Amino acid sequence: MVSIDHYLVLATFMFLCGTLGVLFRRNLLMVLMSIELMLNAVNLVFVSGSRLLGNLDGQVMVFFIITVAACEAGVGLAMVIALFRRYGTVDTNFLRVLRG
Amino acid sequence: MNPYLPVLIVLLLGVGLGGILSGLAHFVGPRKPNRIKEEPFECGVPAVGEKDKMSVKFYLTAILFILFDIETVFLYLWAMTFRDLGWFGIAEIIVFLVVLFGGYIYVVKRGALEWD
Amino acid sequence: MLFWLILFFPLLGAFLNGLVLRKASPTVSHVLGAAALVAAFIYALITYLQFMGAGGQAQVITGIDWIDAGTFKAPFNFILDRLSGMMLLIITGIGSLIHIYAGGYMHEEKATYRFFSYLNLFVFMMLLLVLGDNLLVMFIGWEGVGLCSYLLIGYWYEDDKNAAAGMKAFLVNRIGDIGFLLGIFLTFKYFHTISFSQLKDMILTAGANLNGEQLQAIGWITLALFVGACGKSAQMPLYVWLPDAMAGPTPVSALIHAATMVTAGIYMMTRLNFLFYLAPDTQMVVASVGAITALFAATIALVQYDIKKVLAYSTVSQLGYMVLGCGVGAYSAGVFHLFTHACFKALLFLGAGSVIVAMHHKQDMREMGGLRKFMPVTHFVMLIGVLAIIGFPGLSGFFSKDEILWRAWTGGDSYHIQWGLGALAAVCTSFYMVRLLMLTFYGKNRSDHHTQEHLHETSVVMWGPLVVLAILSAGVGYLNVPHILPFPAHLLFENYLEPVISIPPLVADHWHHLHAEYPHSLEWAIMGVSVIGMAVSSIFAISMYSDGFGKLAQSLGSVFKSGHRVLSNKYYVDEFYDAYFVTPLRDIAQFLWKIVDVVIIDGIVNGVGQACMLIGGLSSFRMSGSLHRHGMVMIVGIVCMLSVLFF
Amino acid sequence: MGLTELIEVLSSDTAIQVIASIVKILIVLVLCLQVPPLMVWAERRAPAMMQRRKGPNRVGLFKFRLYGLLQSAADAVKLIFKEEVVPRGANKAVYHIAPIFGVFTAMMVACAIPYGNDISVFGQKVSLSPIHLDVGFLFIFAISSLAVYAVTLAGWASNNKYSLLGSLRASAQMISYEIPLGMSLIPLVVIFGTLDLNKMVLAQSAYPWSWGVVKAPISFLLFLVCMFAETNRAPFDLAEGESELVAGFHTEFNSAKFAAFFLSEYVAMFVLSCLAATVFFGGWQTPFIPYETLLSLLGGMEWLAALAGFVCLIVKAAFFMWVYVWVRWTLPRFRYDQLMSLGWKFMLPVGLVNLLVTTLVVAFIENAGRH
Amino acid sequence: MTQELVFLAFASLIAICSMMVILSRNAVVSAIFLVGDLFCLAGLYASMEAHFVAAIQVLVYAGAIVVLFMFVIMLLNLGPDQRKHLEVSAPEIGVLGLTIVGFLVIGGLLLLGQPTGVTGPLTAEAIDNAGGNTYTVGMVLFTKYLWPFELASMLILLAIIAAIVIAKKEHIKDGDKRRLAHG
Repeated sequence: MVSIDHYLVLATFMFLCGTLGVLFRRNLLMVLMSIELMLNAVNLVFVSGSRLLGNLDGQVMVFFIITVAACEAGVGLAMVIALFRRYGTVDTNFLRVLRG
Repeated sequence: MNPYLPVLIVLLLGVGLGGILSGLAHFVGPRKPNRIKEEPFECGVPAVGEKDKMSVKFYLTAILFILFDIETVFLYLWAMTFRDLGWFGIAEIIVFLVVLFGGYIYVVKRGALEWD
Repeated sequence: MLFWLILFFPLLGAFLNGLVLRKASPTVSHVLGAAALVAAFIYALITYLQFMGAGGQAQVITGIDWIDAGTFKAPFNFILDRLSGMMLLIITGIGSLIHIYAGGYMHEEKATYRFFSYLNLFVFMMLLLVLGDNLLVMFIGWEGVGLCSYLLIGYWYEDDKNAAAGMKAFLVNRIGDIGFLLGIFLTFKYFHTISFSQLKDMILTAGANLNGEQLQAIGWITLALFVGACGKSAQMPLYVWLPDAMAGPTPVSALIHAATMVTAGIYMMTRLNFLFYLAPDTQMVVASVGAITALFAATIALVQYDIKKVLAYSTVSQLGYMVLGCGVGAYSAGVFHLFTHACFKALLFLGAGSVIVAMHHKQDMREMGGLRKFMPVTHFVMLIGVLAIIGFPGLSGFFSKDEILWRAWTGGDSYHIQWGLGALAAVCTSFYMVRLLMLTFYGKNRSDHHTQEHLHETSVVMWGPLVVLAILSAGVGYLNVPHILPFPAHLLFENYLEPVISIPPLVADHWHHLHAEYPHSLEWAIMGVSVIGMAVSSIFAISMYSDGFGKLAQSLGSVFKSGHRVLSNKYYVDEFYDAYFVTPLRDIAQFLWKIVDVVIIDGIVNGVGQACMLIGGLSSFRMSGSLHRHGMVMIVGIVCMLSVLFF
Repeated sequence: MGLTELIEVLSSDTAIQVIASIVKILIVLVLCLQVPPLMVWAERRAPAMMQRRKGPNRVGLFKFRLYGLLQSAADAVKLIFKEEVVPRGANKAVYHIAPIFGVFTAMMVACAIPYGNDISVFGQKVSLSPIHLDVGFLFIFAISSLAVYAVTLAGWASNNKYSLLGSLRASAQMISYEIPLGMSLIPLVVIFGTLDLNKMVLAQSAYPWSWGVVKAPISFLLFLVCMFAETNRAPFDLAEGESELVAGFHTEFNSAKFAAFFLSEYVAMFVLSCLAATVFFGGWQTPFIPYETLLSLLGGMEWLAALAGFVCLIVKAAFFMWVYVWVRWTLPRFRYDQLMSLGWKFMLPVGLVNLLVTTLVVAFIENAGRH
Repeated sequence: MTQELVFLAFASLIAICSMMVILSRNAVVSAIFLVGDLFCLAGLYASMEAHFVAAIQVLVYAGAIVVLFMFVIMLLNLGPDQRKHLEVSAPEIGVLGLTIVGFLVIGGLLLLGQPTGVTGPLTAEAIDNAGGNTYTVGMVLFTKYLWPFELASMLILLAIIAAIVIAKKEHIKDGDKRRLAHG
């Protein structure tokens, strides 16, 4: 029988992948994609939790998270485009405006 | 039987069919590559210039698509339940649509949909 | 549900006028603003009829939760009972008439969207105030109407004087509001609820179980609330803002500063009458303040020349009557006077507005006179208004004012002084109102040639509402005819308000006189005194001002020179406040600003900022600006936190 | 394992269902494979007819020419045996995957169409749509929204700026028209109250006046326009615009890969035609003959009735396929800005208003019916 | 048994795809793996009877959001990353190790702590009886989550406006280009 632990471990793994992507990829687009991975890990937890607990709130949450993810992707990518136009690169090694 | 089993079967068959079609020529057809043949096709004229940067309009279209896509999904959900929600549901969805329509009007006014 | 539409329409009007239709023509904003109110009135009428048809039992309409923190609950609930139902009709009904009228009054203005937006918002806030089922919702409305009043007084804000008047109204009201807030806090502290319906149940059912501490608290609560009422209803010593508030457009004066907002204090006390009954000492204070205010303002009004100022002081004086009514425990009489006053004072203000428009925005009565020929309709309705306010037998003011004076007299020996003050104020009222009428409409016209040429009756948009109000002013008095007069139905209004006014059994003895029987002769006598006083002073005024400022008026003025000067300068109250409150406060504020704020606080803040800059500059070599470095630090932090959480 | 045991296993309920679904899927796949050749033939003969010429009529089997029907078969064989040329600088992996996206999405969607009413096989109720889900409607949208990858990836992988531009145009067009497409079908969900396509067909009954096209005519018109735009067909075929973009996103694809794109495009057209027939024209319902009557006419033989329904659906779909061809040779091509503003500035608001009006009408009618 | 097989198949696919998303050097390839990832997740959702969410996952996530990523990748026309391998500095290796260890610990703890198994009223059968997954989700969304739903529309509105404002700036001053920061 597949228990919720299986799903949680899978979600943790996805989240780990997302985190590592955010931390170690230099391409902003990749960073955003890694964030999508992390969001999906959370979604997985919500859906499996919804099944475990026998209510639909988790699924509704997934719905909202997808909405938020869409908005996040839209605005985030717009910022990537704006950055690219201004600095000609999306490599975070070269984007260090906050440097002290 | 789980209703998703056929989905898996079709997925496998479809990907298999696509894979066969995609790989068929590799095995069946002749292979005599040469430089000229492999040039990207530009009506016989030598390729000039780098790949152009595409207009940001495509991006704007895609972002609008996402946002309205979500709206459509909400609408599907509502269309399923509208009989039981009654006038309350209609009011709810009208508020939702009015807000999004405001965004739509902004988009049109801002000229994000002008292709010129 | 219809009920919500009543609240919704004014809000919608305010929203559309204020935010959407800023570029629309004045006609559009007028029609929109008036339509919102008429719609609200129609729905209010339907709701009211349904409510009364169902027996007129108080009902609580549940709205949304607002504050829900532990035991403190303040939901947006609304109460619909006979009192708020009546207020609903007054606000939306008279409000509609004034909105219609305002279109005519304001039609030369450019940006009327602002005006109508504020006016609609005011009505919404007033409805909140009246309908709210707990003190906090009422407080929102209370502050909301204060805000709208401020905005509307300063409507012509280019003129510094108007802006200052708005500011004054706002600041003086703040003092009252502190009292009101204190009252709310105390109420919650001692009764653990701020809902009117719950409070009422608690007091009336468990009335006997109230312990001494609570009884004492009620005294303070009612006193604090009364301070709030003093601010809003312009009682001594916080009345000073109301005369200055006349700087706003006349419809505003009529709606806000005569008919509705200023009665909020009376409304609040009536809503909480069960509390006030429990605090006889507060009641004594209330009655005294009311009576003193009534006379005080009436005397000032005797010598004013500005037509709106006269009406303003008269409003203060009439509000004093209402407060007196509440103070002697005759809440229904107070509210009844509120009702009739709303009608005739709105009428008088709008009539005065009509005169002002005809006079090209001149308000000085010394330049008027003889307007009867030019403005027959306005003259006629003003005549009715004046007769109503001075208590001419048969018109509304007669019934309502008499009821209050009668109750004051029968309130017991301790209230005879208040009765005396009230009766004296009534005499003054007849004098200055008749003076106003004579100076404005009779005698020779004293205006300059240019103005005279353009004198004409105003448009139907303006005199239409006036006629309606005149009919109301003449007629509504018959809703509460005393027993001694021959009339088919007596004291209808008092019976109507019966369920709202409830004396807690604990103090029933103290207020027994409210229900006691008195000899008719006594009542005749009291009424006679008022009517004779009214008649004498009216005749006196007519003879003095039959042709402008006649010899009699001038000679009287020179004989009582010093008295006249004191009265014209409003007893130097403003100067007194200025010297003893405003100037010291300003000095303290200057000190706080120049020394405490600029030197000490700014010094600390800037110092901290500079220190941060310094430390930041020193440590910024560690700041690579790399997104990933930041992310890593974050992750390390999260992992640490999670470990702490788990172990 | 003996024969008897095998039969026992095979006759268990689950096994019947599984076998039945595999059979159904294979039938649908074979059916889909027939669509492109037939359509190619139709697209050659129809303009020939319109332009008073003969069109291809030579290729035949022995002495039978079959109106040149076998020309398509010959083309297919030729395509498969051609040499494959992968352009230099192309991303090989993506270049090879792109056609797969097209094929499997098209196939999957084709399997979600109800081709007939449920029938009984060995006492088991078997649905005649190979993929039968409660959320069938959403499934179709979800899968067909993946089709855009075929176009995008193909254009990007070929390392050719015209291909890339063509693919961007095509995919922007597809996603733009996905919104009005969805919007045009929501009123139907409101009217029939289900996302299950077979239930929708049942709700429409056999009588044309209760079909979707009568109940939601504006929806149908919107859907019709979206059908053309979604498949990049004339008059919206400017993503291929030969004169500016050579041939759009599949310029660099040849031999069997080109055949794969061809296949997926025509299957997509077929699926949309079937969907139009299902949602707006009563699907497998035989016009004027309710299913029960049909069943009793055929002596209670369910499979015959199902066959009749299947034929009905195919005829209805064939009509729309014909419309595709007809329109292609009738209307001129749009400009790209016209295309976009038609989609966003006209179809979207009209779809919204249509939805609101339909909803209000339905709500009023149902309220009136309740009292 | 079947359930476990399905889970194992999808889970391993998801694991592989997730790793490929962050490991592949080419953004387009990453995006393709992301699509695969999302598709497999939809499969898992479907196996958990969350039909509607599964459909939405494919429709919105795979069919719209990743398309947007694709568009941007093509718009910017980036080549694959130039570096042959990830350049990881010494402190970063420490963080990498710490992160992985931290997640392993969390994963282990999740396995140890048995969930309390509270079972709500809406089991799969109950949902089917109540009118199907889509219908029930809809009812929950439009009644209990009424305000979040309306707020979602505000969020989408803001996203529309923000995206257009940020992306649609036409002119770039030359001075700005010169300020290009170097690492």
